Amino acid sequence: MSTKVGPEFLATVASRELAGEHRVFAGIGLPTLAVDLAKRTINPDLELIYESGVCGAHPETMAEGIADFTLVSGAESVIGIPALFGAVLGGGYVDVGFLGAAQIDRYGSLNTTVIGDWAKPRVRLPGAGGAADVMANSRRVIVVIRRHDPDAMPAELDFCTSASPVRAREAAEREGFALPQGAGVSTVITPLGVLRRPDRFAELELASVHPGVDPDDVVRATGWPLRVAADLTETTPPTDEDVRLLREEIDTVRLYLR
Amino acid sequence: MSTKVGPEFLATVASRELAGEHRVFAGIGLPTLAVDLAKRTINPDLELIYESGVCGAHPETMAEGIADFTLVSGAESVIGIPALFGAVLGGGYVDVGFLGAAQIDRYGSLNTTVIGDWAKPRVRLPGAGGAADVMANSRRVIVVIRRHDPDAMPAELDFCTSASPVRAREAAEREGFALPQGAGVSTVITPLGVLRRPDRFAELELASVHPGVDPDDVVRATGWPLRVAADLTETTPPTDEDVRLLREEIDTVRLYLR
Amino acid sequence: MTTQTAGPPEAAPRDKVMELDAAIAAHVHDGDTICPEGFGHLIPFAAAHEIIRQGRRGLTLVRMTPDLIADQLIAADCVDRLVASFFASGSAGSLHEVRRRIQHHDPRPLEVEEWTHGQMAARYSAGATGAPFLPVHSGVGSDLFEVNPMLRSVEDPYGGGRVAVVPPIRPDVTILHAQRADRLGNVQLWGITGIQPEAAYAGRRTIVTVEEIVEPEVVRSDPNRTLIPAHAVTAVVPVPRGAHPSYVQGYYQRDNAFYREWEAISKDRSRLLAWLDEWVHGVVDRAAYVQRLGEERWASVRLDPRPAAPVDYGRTPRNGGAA
Amino acid sequence: MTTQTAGPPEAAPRDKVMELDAAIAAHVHDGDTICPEGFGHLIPFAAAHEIIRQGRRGLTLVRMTPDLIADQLIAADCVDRLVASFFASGSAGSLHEVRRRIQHHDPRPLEVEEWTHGQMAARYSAGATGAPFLPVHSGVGSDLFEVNPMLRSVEDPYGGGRVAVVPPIRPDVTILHAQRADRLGNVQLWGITGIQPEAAYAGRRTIVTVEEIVEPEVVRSDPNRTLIPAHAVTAVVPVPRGAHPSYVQGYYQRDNAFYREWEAISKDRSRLLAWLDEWVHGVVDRAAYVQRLGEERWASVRLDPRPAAPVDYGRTPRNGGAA
Repeated sequence: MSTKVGPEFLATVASRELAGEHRVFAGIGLPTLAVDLAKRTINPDLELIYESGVCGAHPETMAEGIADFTLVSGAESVIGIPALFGAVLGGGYVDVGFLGAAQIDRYGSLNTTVIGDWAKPRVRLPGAGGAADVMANSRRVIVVIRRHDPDAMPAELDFCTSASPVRAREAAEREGFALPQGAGVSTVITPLGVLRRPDRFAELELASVHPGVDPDDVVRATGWPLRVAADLTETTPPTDEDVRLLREEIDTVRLYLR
Repeated sequence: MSTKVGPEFLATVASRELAGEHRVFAGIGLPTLAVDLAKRTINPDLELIYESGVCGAHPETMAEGIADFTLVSGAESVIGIPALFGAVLGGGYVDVGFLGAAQIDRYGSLNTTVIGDWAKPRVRLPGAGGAADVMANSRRVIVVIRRHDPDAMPAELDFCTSASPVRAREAAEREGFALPQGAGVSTVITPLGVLRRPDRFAELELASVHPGVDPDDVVRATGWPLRVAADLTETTPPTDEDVRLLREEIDTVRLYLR
Repeated sequence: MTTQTAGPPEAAPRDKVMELDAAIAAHVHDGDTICPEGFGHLIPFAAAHEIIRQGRRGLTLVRMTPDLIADQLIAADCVDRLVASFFASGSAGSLHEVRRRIQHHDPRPLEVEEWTHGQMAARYSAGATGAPFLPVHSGVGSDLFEVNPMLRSVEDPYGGGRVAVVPPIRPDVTILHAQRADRLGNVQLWGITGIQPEAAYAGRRTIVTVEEIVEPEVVRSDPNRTLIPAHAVTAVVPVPRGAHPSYVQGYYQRDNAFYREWEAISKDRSRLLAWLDEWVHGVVDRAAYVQRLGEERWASVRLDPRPAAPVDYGRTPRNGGAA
Repeated sequence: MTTQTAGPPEAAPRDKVMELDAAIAAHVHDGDTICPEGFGHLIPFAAAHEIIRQGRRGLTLVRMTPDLIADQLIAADCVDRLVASFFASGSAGSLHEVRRRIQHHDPRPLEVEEWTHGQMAARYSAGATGAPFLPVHSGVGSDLFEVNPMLRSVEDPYGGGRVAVVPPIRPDVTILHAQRADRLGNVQLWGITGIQPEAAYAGRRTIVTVEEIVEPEVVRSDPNRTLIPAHAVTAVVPVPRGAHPSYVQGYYQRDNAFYREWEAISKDRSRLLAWLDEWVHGVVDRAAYVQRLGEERWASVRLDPRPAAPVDYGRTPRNGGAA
């Protein structure tokens, strides 16, 4: 299914999820735009944390990578990688993690490792990076995904890189593992709509559709029998000011707005 | 048995143990004098490491504590406590550790915890501090002790704070523990003589007696049947220059030279 | 099936500046486990004295090196339990109140939990990072296992044999002193930084007293110096000279004369209580303590400057740089 | 009964300054495990290029984020095995040499060992501290256990359930780049410091290239900035601009234009080999590379100053201070 909405739409919807949050673990791409927009609109006090060890970033220019110079210069703190993954993530200090994925399943497990077989994959993806650590430790995770089709949202992942609480609970029950503190994916923002989970161990369900999208088309575009929330709504589109900020102040070179 | 030699003697003998060594884990008291004297005489490149996290100290004045201002200002590096105990000690970077003790046994196990019963001791000593960590990780340990009598050098310790390789090996054989990398006490400098261990799992034996001391008196002052080395020698006393440096340049206020 | 709960920090407002009495009243409660840390440097004496003035009871006091701050808190009857890895003062020798309580149960017993420095460091690291335990090198073959049931062991799953392990410390309140912070609670410290970052993260609440509150621009000009980011801090309190008689690198030296006097003060319990009456209960706050100490005493611990060599973080030129 | 062997570092002389070709020749051998680390910052490209020029073979390359440096070392056939937690470049997108080797075994397979960032960070910490393993939070419920037999678990002896653990990394050689060091090898770095201190301690040998060798007085004026003490360093090598196309905080920006060009270069293997011929084999050393890049390119990554606020460490006054 073709993309119904542009990156400005996705970034704005993502930014609104950050209302009232304290600390966000931000990635590069649409999350870069979303956290910047949130700071300029609904949440100026939001603390931006990057896996490179930057806490409280105040970039003067848009970052092209999570370890960019512009994130460091003028930041409130830069700590080592062990402290970032140990104390900040492991210590439970991250409210919201932003993750992308090549595949996501109904409980919010993510695949960022391979399409096909791990030993000789059809597509070698970037791998876990910090995603599995973010999933295990954040109070909630937001996934922004640029495709919504049964390949990206399949019934079964080709590989589970970052386990949902449901999968973690299965391992806990089967092998006695402690359940990670992370509460898993709360929200998935796709080109067609927004999926949410009512609670930590529930399935994702369609919470809103973007303007002009038929809910039945969303169900058909999903690789598992997607539930539709009883109180399904229409996603509120970006305002003119959101779009202006994104295009004229945040991503002036259209690096992520493509 | 009364002290035969003064602190200048003990500090000088201790300093000579540092010839050719790279890194010493220094304590406060006689070790402070010994490392300073070694740097001024036989080993100017010696790196002084303190458990407070100071590596490569160059104190302008004599330290009164292991966390003194004067150890920090002008040091080559100051690192956190976890890095000091983890990376520097645990990583195997300490060549020589200097420890004191209220009691030492024939294999070089040390008691710095209690005299009497732990729960309600006759004397509550300072405890492990970093001593047990130094013992477990240093390539050798030197003990300087201001008393030599059967209470300080008993057949059985009241409490084993820092285990010798022999005791660690017993725990390894009994319970399967990994043997710590530390090679244990190599040298004990007492007011009567110098005890050494021929190898890691051997007993301490009397290697030299201080001038005027009868080896039989040393054996009688020891709580276990002390072996006397076949090549027993007499300890070389401090030179006039050693004494001058200690009194006129190092410990000018006679804090440790008492 | 159990859940790992490092536990998020308790929420705190964005501007975290408080007065000391209000911070202690709000965040330190009877029965709490408190970690007023600082390894011979930056020991938070002002905060401890405020705890004594407010009459807290039944505390568990966790400190690697108890130092005089423990003798004082224990003598003031704030503490039921001491968790530590050293039971003397490096500079002051014996801590006689601690010894009286342990050796003679005078005036009553003190519960003690005993570790090594390396073990305590690992315990704070575990507490900071939500690790259920961490391996340590020390303890094998010692009697420490016999007196401490919380020192345990696990089998190395890589075949290396059995390994000693320690559990996390998760204090109710961590209390620190530092050189400077901004109003958001980004704390910068230098000199001996000890276990402070780990203790800050481990605390469910963390109070930091500082010599100075500085503008955010100062902190943000050198982000690597912010060893304790604001998210790990609950309250930041301006308390100049708040570490006396310990010291603050670059601000004032340790009052070694006082440390030497302490042995005689603490050896005599009535003299120790009189000292608390005069210097803790008898002053309304730290400013009054500073004033009572007098200019001559402060002059004896003053420092000459020794500035750090400059470093530059760089800024993108206005007219571009990399495309 | 086994012995824990963090293993002491190999002995090094007190003055550790070497030339880059000599340092690589002396300390990097065929078949070694090498960790040329740097998390998007301070990536030691000059050292990697020297390894390529010297024709090392059969290396195990360990890096959290392989970055272009991995694509280059692998394309030059130096590497048999890649241990990593990310298989792309944050700024350059895909690493096509890495992908060709993994997806198509073209020109031959590449052995891969895969972790998460948090797991790699714990592995370096374990390697640095002689820990036989460390617990981690991630992995539970994932397929990572299935493809990585070295990701294991132990039972928490405090009753918290089973916990994932990782083994140490103990590279033969750690290779880093930093802003400045003294001749003894005390290394100061700022900006993103990543995993560098742990990698330095974990290395059996550690080579650090730096923008500048400075006088000991500079280092010793700010000892907290020395994140890598001399005892953890085997050789220190002055290599100005040694991190290009990555960046050095306060010295030059990342060459983002080059990172963007890389995708097209690496997508075509013959073009990639031609690039290595021109920019690695075709230059005698880093100075020649810097010169060939040209002033205009360097101007595109220049920075304006943004100095850190001063700090003071203090010095005992000549006429006394504390008695």
